Amino acid sequence: MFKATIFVTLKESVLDPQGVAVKNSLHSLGLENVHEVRIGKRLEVFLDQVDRKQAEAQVQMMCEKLLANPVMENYRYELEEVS
Amino acid sequence: MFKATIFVTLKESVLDPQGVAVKNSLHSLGLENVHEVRIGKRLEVFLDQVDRKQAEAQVQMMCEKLLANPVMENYRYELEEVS
Amino acid sequence: MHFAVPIFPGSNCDRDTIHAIEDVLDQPVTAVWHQDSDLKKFDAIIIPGGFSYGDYLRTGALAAQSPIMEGIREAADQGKLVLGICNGFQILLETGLLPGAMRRNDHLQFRCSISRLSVENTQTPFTLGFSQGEQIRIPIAHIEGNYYCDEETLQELQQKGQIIFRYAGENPNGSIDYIAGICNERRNVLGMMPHPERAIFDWMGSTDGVKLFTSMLQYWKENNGAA
Amino acid sequence: MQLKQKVISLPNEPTPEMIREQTLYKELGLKSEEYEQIIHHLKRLPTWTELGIYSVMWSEHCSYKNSKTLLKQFPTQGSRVLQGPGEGAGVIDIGDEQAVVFKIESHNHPSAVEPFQGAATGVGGIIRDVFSMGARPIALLNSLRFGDLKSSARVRYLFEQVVAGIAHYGNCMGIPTVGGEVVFDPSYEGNPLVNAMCVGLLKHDELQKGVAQGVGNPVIYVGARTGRDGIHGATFASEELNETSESKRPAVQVGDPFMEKLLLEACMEMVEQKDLLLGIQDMGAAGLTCSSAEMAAKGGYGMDLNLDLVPRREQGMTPYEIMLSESQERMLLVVEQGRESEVQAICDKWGLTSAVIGRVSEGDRYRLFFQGELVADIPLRTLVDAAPCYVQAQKVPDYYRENESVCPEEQLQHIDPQVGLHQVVSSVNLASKRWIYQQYDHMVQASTAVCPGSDAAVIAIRGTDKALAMSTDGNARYVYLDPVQGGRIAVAEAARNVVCTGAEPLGLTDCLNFGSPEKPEVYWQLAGAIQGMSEACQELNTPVVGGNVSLYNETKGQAIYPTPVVGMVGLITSRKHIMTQSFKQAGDVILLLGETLAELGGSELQSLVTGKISGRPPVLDLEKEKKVQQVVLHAIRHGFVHSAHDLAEGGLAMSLAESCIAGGLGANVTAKTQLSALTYLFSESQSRILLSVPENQAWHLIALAEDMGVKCTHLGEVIEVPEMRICINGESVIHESVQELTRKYEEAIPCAMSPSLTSTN
Ligand SMILES: Nc1ncnc2c1ncn2[C@@H]1O[C@H](COP(=O)(O)OP(=O)(O)O)[C@@H](O)[C@H]1O
Ligand SMILES: [Mg+2]
Repeated sequence: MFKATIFVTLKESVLDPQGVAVKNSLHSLGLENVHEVRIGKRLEVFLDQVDRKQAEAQVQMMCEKLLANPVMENYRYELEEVS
Repeated sequence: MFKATIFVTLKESVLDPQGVAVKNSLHSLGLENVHEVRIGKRLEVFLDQVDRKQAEAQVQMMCEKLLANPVMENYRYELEEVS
Repeated sequence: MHFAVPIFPGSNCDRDTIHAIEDVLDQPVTAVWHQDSDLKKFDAIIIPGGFSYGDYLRTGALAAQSPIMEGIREAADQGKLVLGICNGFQILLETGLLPGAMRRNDHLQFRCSISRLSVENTQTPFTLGFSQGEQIRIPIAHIEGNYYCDEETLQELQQKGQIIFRYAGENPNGSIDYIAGICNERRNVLGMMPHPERAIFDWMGSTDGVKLFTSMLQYWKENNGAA
Repeated sequence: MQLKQKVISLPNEPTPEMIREQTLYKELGLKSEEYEQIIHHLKRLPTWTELGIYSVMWSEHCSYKNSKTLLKQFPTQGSRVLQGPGEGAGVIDIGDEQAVVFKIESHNHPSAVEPFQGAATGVGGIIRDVFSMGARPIALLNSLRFGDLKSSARVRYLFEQVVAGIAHYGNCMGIPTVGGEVVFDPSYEGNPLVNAMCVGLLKHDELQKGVAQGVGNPVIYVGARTGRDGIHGATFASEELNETSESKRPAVQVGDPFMEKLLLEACMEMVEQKDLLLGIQDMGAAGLTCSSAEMAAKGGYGMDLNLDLVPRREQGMTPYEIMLSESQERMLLVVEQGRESEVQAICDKWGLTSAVIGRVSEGDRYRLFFQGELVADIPLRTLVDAAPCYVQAQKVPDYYRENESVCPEEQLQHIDPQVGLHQVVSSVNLASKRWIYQQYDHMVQASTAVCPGSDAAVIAIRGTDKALAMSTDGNARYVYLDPVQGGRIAVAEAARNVVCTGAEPLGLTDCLNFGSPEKPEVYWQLAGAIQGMSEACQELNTPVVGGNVSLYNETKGQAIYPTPVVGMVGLITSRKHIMTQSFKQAGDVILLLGETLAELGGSELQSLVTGKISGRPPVLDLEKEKKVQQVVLHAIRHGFVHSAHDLAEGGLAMSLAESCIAGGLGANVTAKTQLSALTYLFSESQSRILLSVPENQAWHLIALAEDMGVKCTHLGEVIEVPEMRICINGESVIHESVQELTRKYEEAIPCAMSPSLTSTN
């Protein structure tokens, strides 16, 4: 079995309104030295698969087709074998 | 300056409706060997701070007060100095 | 009976709530900006629905940091009535005034419809005008109404009669135990996902929200003389 | 601001000479003649920044260069019209010093690229148009078109995401989304349509205009910071989609409804101060360029802007990028000099960024400064009034001639009416739209008196006994088969829907979604549709007070069906007149107003059975239409009626089914006709309305209809048993349980969408 940890982040130039709101809220908590917050996703996907190559291909495909929106997001992943 | 990368995840015992829905969608994409998906957040917070200890205390505090909800979430973070 | 309706950036049922108090109870009501923490002059507080802070991060989480929450906490401690509707409920959860947390609806979609509820406990200031087990129709409108708490908390809620409204029939969001509204142990703080302010005239499709407001007034009159 | 005389080019941009030599203007969508005209206006070669400004101001989206001459046919005047086309939205008086404000706009191209954000920002844009008039938004509607839902996963993805995007924005803003329409047809496969409409309410003395006036007065920027979002969105929207659109694609605009909610509340506070704002306009398509240039042009002044003062989100932005950015949630204001701090105080309260970025100036120069240099100096009126104007060639398409000889009724006679009923009831085009509207908060603001699902939605106006009815409509199949008839039908149907709720139609806004006007067949469609719409507006006394044109809706050279969408608003004078389509009481008499003819061309049944449409569409007789509407409105206002329902796609069979389903009651119908049962039941003849009336009132109605010269047929009665029984010329042709029909009706879209795709957003 493999566990893929997938990180999906907004592209640089894309507005992250959530990050801005959280930053402002941190400021009002007294943390005025916070000067940027960007919020992304972290997904853990567990795959029944013995072959690493195939696991990799599957993760690639799910990221492209479903998990990340290529128009505005980037993704990367780590793959580790687990029992 | 420090960059904190904070991971917020749902506790094991909490059913994750988004994770379940994504798993089902992956199945209908033909990836029937996916047997679990868990979705969490990944936040990047940039802090104007010279002292590591203080940066750490601040990150700890923002996680506890705001970024994670202790009723259903866990968090952990990594802190690195950046320029 | 003087009501306060706190307004956060992004609140959007504030006007509806104010109108409901005026139309149903004809009592004074004041909109209070979230930066104000002094609520001493009010007898009851209704935290309105909406998308405070855009629902960013977690629903209710950013509003829970506002100065006005101090005043609300104080009012709750003094036994004044605090009602949180929809986003107001979510805010009460995030501040810890009520136990538990909200997740995204199990079907992941926003859901707006008139839901059927059953009134599970009429021994509260908010429901004394209803009859036990009464089935009522009140609109819901939310994407995060999937109530969660751990097993232990759930048992406590059940045992202490803190579950005030349950969805009757379809569970529209996946809430545990069909929970639509809960109160604190002292019964003066109620959080509910359905919107009683949207069910006060026949032309709205239901008038079942009226009794909730009149119950609050009746309770207050009984406890403060008919002021 | 220090005055420099000579316009400079920035080092990292093409020089004016390079632009000319390498014909770089073509990349911005400008033709050589247009480039020559710019040189003529400037009396020199334009810089890259100036060229960018001209290109967006002269794009179809902003200048209507291909449609302007046709749009002139629309009647735009009326005794109640306070503001016709030309501002953010149209304004119509509804009495008691109040007015209704509304407008529809397309966001087709952005939604094709990123459906969730495209739809969301479309909604955000139209809301700003309405509150920039000083009105508080009270309702949202939309009109959507997608490819075939059943056969394409991409279509299901687009549909799901568009609906979620609309819901996201409207719900968060707290504006109820109360109506709309959606049609699935292969012609929209690569080019979905997303049109959004917003309705607002204002007091007469709060009406605002997008105008800059008074030399020296400050120009104030309020709202979100500017990023590199959607640069050339306006030009992009004026081109057809092809493979290279992928690469040309502007950075996706992300909507922030939270920011817009703050902007709305701040603007409402400024409006309440009555004399604070001299002018206000939203930054929509073509961003800062279009809003500032239009405001100055309308005021008859010039304008100086210092781009260093524009709040920015990204570093290193050039003047070109700042001026063309389509970042969302921004407004431009002009106030009297000295009152800047009042604006600032309100913005601070709501946590909004604001900045004085320039001044109104004397004369006609539009001048932009950046880092102390003059980077653009343009005669202002040439941007707004001198945009080119094209009258294209028209050609009657071959298909139109070929359709002359087609007889759709013959094609369909083999269909059993009961089977036909099942088909239309479970067609995704006609079936229940609950899957959509339950995702929209349609009850926020606690004023929704008729929820989505009936002919038109109704919003009660607090503090009065009045209510507003509203609907969006447009059947593109009819327009395709005959643009003039189709254009008339679009307007008439929208009006009829509004009348069925007890409202008098006040006026409309329209969105014209067509293919490339450079194709003579498409231009013929556009011209015909506008002609038909104009005729109907004239006859029904519903002026056009605003609208939007979206051309170049094509993929791979294939145009969509010509799709004019009408957003109609009507006034209900008393809440007790609010009417719905559901049968209310067993024993009520069912009456049909209007005439049924053999008109199955372009019908839903034809499309379902044959997989395409052909022949001629129904003919709309405007005089008959007007009379039918008058009878119904009169009858409703006199309390004769228990339900009223417009006959549209799916004909009599579908309307009867809907009234049964909505009321949970049955109907027993017996009719005599020269037509075949199938034609009678599924014909889509226009100007027909189904009524149910208490038995003792029926004669009132029959007499009223006779007086007005409207055909009125006694069809049968509402029955307690939930069954639809139809007997035609003595033969029972339909006998079906209402539960079964309800199941088919409710499940069609959820089934097509299951399993739903899931986005993690
Ligand atoms: N199809 C149409 N019918 C009537 N008026 C239209 C139509 N299309 C555009 N207009 C009007 O032309 C005016 C100019 O358009 P405009 O520049 O569109 O505003 P916007 O920037 O909001 O699109 C608007 O007031 C609009 O109402
Ligand atoms: Mg506009």
